[in-house]
Amino acid sequence: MTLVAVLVVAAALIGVGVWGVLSQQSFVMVMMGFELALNGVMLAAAGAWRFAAGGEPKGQVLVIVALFVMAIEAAIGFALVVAVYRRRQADTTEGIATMER
Amino acid sequence: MIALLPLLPAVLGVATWASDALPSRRRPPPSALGVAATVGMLLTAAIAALVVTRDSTAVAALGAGLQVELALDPTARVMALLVPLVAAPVVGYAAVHEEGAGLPRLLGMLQLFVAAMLLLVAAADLLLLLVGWELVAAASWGLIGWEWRDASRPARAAHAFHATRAGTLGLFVAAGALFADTGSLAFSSVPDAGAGTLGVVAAGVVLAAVSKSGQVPFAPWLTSAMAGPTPASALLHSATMVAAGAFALARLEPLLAPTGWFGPVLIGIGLTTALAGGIVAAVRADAKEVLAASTSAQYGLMLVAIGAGHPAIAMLHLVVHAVFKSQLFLSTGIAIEAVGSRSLGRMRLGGHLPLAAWVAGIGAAALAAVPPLGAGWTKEEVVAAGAASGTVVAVLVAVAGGLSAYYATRLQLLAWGGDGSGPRQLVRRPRRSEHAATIALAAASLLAGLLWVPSLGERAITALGGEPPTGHAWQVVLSLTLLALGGYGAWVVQQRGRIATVASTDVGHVADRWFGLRDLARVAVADPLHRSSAALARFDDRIVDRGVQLAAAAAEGASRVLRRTAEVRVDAVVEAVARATTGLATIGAGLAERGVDAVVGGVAVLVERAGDDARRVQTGLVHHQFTVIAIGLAVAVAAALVGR
Amino acid sequence: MLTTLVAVPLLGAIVLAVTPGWPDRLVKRAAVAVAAVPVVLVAVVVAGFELDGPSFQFVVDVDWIPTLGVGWRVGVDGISLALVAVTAVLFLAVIAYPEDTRGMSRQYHGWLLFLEAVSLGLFVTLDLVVFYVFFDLSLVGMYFLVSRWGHQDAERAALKFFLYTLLGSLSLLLGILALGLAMDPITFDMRAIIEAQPLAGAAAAGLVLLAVLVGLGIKTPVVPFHTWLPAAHVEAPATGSAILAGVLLKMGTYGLIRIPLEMMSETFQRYAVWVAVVAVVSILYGALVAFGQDDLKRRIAYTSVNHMGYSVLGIAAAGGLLAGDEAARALALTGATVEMVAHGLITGSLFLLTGSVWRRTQEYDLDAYGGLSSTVPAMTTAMVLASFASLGLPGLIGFVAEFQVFVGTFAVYPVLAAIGLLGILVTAALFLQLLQRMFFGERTTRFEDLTDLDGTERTVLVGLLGLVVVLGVAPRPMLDLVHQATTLVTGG
Amino acid sequence: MSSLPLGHLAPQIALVIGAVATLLTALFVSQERQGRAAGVALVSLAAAFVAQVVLLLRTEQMVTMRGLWALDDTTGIVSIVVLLVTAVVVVQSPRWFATDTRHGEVYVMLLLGAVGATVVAAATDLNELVVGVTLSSVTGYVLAAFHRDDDRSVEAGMKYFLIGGLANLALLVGVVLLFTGAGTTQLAGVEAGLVDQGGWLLVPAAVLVVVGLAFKAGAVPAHGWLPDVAQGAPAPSATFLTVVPKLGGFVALARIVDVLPDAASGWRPMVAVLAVVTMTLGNLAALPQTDVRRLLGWSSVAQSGYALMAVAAIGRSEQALPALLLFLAAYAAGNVACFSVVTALRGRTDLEDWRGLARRRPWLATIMTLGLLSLLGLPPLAGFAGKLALFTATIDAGLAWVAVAAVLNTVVSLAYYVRIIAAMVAPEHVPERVALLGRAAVAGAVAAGLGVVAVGLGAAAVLGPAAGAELLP
Amino acid sequence: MTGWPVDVAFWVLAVGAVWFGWRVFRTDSMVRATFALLVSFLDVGAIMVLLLAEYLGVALFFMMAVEMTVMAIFMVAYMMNPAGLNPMQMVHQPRVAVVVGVLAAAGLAAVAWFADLPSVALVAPQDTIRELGLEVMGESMILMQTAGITLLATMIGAVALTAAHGRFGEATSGSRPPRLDPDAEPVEQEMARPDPHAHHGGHG
Repeated sequence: MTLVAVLVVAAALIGVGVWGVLSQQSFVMVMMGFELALNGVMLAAAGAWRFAAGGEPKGQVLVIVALFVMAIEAAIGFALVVAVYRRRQADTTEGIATMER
Repeated sequence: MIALLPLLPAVLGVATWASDALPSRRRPPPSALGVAATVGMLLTAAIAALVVTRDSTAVAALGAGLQVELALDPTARVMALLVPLVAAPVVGYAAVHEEGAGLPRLLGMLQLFVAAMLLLVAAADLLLLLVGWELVAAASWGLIGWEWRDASRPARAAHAFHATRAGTLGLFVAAGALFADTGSLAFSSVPDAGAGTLGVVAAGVVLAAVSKSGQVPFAPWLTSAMAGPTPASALLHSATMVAAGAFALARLEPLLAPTGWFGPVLIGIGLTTALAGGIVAAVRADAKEVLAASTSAQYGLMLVAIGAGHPAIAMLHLVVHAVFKSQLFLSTGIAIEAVGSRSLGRMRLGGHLPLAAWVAGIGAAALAAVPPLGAGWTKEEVVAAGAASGTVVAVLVAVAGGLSAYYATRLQLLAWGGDGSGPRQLVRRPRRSEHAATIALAAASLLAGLLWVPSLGERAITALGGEPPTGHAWQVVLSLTLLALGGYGAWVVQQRGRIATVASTDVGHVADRWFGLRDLARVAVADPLHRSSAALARFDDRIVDRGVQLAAAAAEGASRVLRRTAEVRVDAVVEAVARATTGLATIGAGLAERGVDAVVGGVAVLVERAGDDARRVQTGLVHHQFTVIAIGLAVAVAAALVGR
Repeated sequence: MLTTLVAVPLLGAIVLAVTPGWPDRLVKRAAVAVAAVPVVLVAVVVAGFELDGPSFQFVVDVDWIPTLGVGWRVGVDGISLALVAVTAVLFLAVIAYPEDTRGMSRQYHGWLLFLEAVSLGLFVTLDLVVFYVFFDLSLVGMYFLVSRWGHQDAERAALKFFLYTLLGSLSLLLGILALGLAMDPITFDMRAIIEAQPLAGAAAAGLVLLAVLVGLGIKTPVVPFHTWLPAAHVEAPATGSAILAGVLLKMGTYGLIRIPLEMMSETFQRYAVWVAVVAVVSILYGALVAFGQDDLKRRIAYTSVNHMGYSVLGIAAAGGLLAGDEAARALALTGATVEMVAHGLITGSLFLLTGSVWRRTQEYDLDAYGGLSSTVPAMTTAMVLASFASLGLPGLIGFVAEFQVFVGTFAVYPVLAAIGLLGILVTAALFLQLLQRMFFGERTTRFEDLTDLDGTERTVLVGLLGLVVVLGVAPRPMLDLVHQATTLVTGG
Repeated sequence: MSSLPLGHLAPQIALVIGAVATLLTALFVSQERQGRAAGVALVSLAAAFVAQVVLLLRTEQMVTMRGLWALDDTTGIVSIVVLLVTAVVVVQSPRWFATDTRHGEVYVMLLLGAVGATVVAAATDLNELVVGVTLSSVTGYVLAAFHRDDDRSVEAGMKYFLIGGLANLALLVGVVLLFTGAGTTQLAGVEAGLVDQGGWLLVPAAVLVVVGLAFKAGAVPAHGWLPDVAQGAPAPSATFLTVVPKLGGFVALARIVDVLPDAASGWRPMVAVLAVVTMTLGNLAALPQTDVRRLLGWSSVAQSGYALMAVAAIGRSEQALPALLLFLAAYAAGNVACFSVVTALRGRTDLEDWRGLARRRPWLATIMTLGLLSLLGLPPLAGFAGKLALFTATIDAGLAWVAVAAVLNTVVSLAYYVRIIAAMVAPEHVPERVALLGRAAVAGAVAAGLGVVAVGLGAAAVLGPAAGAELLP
Repeated sequence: MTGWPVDVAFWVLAVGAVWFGWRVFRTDSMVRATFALLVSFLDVGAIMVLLLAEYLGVALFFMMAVEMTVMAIFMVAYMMNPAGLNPMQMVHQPRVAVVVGVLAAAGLAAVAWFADLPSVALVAPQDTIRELGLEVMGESMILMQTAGITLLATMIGAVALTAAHGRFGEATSGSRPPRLDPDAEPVEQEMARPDPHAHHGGHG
């Protein structure tokens, strides 16, 4: 278990997440993509804290921050999904393209 | 004092002209105007006399390191006296001859004409010379185009103006060169100039003078100038406009002769013009144009004299020519008015207007340079002077003299010949004052005959700062023979009754068109100018729209092609780039021939299209935004790596 | 003093802009009154100007953005003073001149006064940034003037003018910034920069010069940057054209004197010959194209290209050498400046005349006219006089300028000067032909009953053309004023 | 463990307290009186303003809050601008949201959003920065989508959120990379820790952080939300969102690139390229718009591009930071002027509806014109001073080519700015009736208009302190 | 904790995390997707424990367990096709997405591989949690405050956006822009809505 190993795994998670974000139509699935990617971010941060920063506490804080961002985005995201769905019965990105150009 | 010389006639002229603006009842009658003008001219002459005796000069700084100077050298003194004296009868004549609308304008312009000429005469530096030069031209433009209702006249006036202004450029160059070298424009500083500068100055002055004096190749404008009213022509040909050229050369000859080529060139031009003009005058059917051509010829003789190093003689010839030529014009004017046409074929008024005929005869004789008239003497002197620089010259001058005898005789015979047999209705009979004017001038011509008195002749020449040429008997004999031949020839032809129709023969035809000089001017200058300017104008307009349209079309086409192939919306990014480059290429290609504005217009269009593309990137679909961000990241990485 | 000069019309403009409900005639009177003030002030300044004094006089210096070395600095030397004078006079004339204001008299005169303030400010400022400020504002004013009171296609023409000249002014801005940054500490004080010659020998100097030249060249305009000019002129109201040609174009040539010639003399000297070539091309091209126009206004518009060419030629000649031929170069520069004044007065009156023609006939096509001189003698006289002045007849101010330019240039670029001379031949041809087509020959039945110039038009034109004659016959005072500066500039 | 100098956070604290107070007011007054919440908000803004001014003038520049918070002139100036803009928005909001049953929450969001922006601007610690970004983003999403009964509003909010999600992800990844390399999250430490790092880490880190913050700054490639928000969000929110987050974002950007080794990370050319792309894309896209609000949205993308020029010059020219601050202030003035006019005209946005407006509403038309010309950068308005400083800094930093690109872009931008002006002064057409949103809204617009002129003429007042401003640590 | 068991555990968990992460987007039921995501999280949490960040790991466990449950419920409540009764794919621009995803992963992996990252061993392995506590309550106090405010804002915002019924009745009514002309007839939003054909956001 080395830093490189951890980071590579994190990279994989992020990549998968990004793939999801770009390929999914449903808002919620897109948000899952974000979360998966942030998942990778947390892993990377933890790895860095462990192997590269000699346990610098701010590294743990960084992980918490990522977690925090994830939670916030999930919350506000769901709120928006609800608002959009209520107003427009739309749950995919294609559903909200009335303002183009 | 000397400043008054140009100022007085100028003021008078403006006043006269202004009287036109007065309400009709308070407007002075033509006679009053005429008298006033004549008196004004005589007054000017008096001032000139004073200036000459007092030998007054004036210098004024213009600022910017420029200064102007008025001064009279012997040559100029003669002109200063001559111009108003000739002008006096002419304006008087004009007042009666050209009554009717616009007379004040005519008289006013005539006096301004004189004023400009006097300024030119009194100028002692290139700047003032140039000023007078242009003003004279402008005044003549106004005079020639006086009857503006006939569209052709302003056009001819413009012809005259352009022809002489082309020469004026010479003066600009001369001034520039002189100032660059010596930092001054005064004649007096010419000797300080280096050889190169001197050459440029001389060339400039010659160009200006040749164009002004109606020499080859500019001669034709003189004929155009005939569109003006008779008095105007009379003045223009005798003492003012045309005289300016010969005068300037005569005055500057001592300064410019050192170039070496100055004399020969003048002689060459002078002789050519004298002969060519003579032939033209010999075939023309229009009375005034005959005189016009003869003017060219006569000034040709003066140039010869100057070129031969005898400006004094040239000036004398100029004086006598001024006198008889103005008189001839006035007489011819009478004839024209009498028959209501300028065509010689319609005149033959001898029997009907004997007095006018006799007076005109004197003028004609002078033109033919018949002794004992002054003109004869001056011509002989020219021959003698020419001989100094080669027998050929002398001979050719004599031939030219013969020609002048021929066309003078022809003119006289055609205009005033005839025995008045058969009743004839004259359009208009000459007034007494018109006779008075002509007679006065004729008298002056006769008076000039005194020059034959050797002592007087010599005195005149030396008074002008020249020394008399040593003539030889054979020259006199030759020229007189040729003269007689010319006169006789004219008479013979007239007897054959073909004299009026010479112009219809081929050779005559060619000569009539100034040996193609006029066509040359048109083909070589006027037409190209018009065509090029029209073409350029079109070019300048077209490049705007054409460029825009073309770029637009190209960009549009490119975009259509690309759009058809564009399935995936995100490709719009690529698409935009591709199209932008395509458009740019189009513009770039079009640039070469389509000029600058294609860029402006093209870019405008391109920008517009690019605008659409930029919007197309914004499809309103979020996942495309995601892709854009991804691409952006890639671009950023690339930029960072490249720029690192 | 100079600040007041700028402030008065500006205040006038603001007052007109913000206070509604004026009767039109009152607006006109007020505007004329306001515009008269600068003329008086200029007279005072001219009177107080010491010919043997320092280069810049009546100097005021107040900080604006000290950290960038920008400030409100004003002052005049002979060159700018001459331009200030002609600007003030021309604006008075234009504002007094009748024009169809389309029921927006207040705004119309407001914009005119605004433009006057801007133009005066541009000529009196001694700070490059402020110079640029006014340079830009002139575009705004002219844009509104053209787009709101212009002819049918005005909007497009105005936009083209705005776009094109804004490009120029921004390019100029880059050059200005480069100059200011080269100073240490950074300042845009013209006097300081002239003193320091900051870019002398710098590597980028050539590029900076290029930026500046392009900027000023577009404004002047010189070929090939002239294409905005005819469009703008044809669509603009006559008064707008008069201002555009009479004042705004001068900003280009004035800048040419101030920035390249004075602040980058060494660099400019290296490229001056090319500037001269461009100038000669402009002279000939402008004249020829003008000759080819059948549209009265376009024809006059193109002569501007030609005349500004003379001015540029003179400037190039003045900068063509760093030392030697001082007298000639000073003469050329004086000529260039006088040409600006002359062109302002002459072309100003010409355009005003076209305005009078348009208001009477709604027709710019020369072929539609003919024989007018019998119906409108006064207009004819004015037009003839203005035309001859424009083609450089001695005794009128145009000749003074052209003679000096050519004689002065001859010392530096004899060949170019000689070629350029051909321009005055074509100019003569095109103006005589114009007169002939409009006023002489058979009278066209279409304009049987034209009314001649009215009182105001006469007074204004008499004023302008009077100056043309007076300054042409007795140029001494003007020349002394200008020459004081030009000798200093050319190191004579 | 000594106590924290909370006084240094007085403005933020005032705002938070204000937010709570506003919320309570909103909860307990009737819907008709919801406007009072605005009053409360204004009071707290005023308090924060005073506190901020005092801080700016009284305290010397320092990093406080244990290295998390930069108490420097940069923070001060930006915060003041933020507060003023927020005030204008608050003044304009009541009538706009009058019919909304959750009227009061708007002000809470505005105040907290302002806090977020200042946090972003002041953060000297990557963690703090990320949290600040989140705060400002969250409030932004809500404000954008606040018209729950309006298609475009919710759509704008959702897009804003989705794009923000990806951008913040990028930011976080970048932050993690920086932490990996430097072993700390404090900028001072980062600067020290990265000195001997190679391009393999620095380039991606720099790119990701810059792109992540580009979302806040409304710059390419994360610009996509701007036009939608400008067009779809409630007009007051649009006013707020097109300006306030940017202010924070740009300062944060400046702070971060300042501590990155530019040679190894190549951030300078990268930012320069992004600047050019941003301004070009924004201008080109704005050209064909016929919807005034969307047009302004694109124009503010372009403006971000100009601002990036200053960021690219950071560290090469001491003019850069003052230029950035001045330009941001000028941009804020101009953009707020335009949007506030739109708001005062009840969100009138179709260009056709603007024809002949100058005749009916000369004053608002004048303010609009001033705003547009200021955005264009015409003297003597705010935008000119900003661009002048900007060009100066860019050329000074040896990035003349960027300045040239900016010049060309400015010329292009003229075309669409003038389109609006031309429509307003179109002489032939006069609308029969142009309703206003009410006195307060107009007052807000007038204030903004004055701001445009004031910043232009008083540029020195901004540049004065800005000249002394330096990026801490 | 070191030694080969740890490595084995790590790799197992790592592969699990990635595999389930991938499954998230491959199932045709959102609920399944949710739980796949949850598993992925739990794996990462476990890895964190291996990394001696016990607190974080545990925190992750609980948070995600809760959040994912919420999400699952949410799915059933709001989303079409709950529980993947009728299998379906809802994707667009798949090619682009794959390319970008792969590039992202590869790029970051490359960074991990090639960058010479510092390696500083854990100073105090035993009391990482204590350090975290000190940090959070001390150095990063303000950070936590800000986070708290952010949470507040999120709550208020979320409520404002979602709650169906507000203090003054139906929450969304009247939440729209003012009309250009207040006195004119109220225009129904549907009329104002641009026609759906206007956007050609074709699936890539």
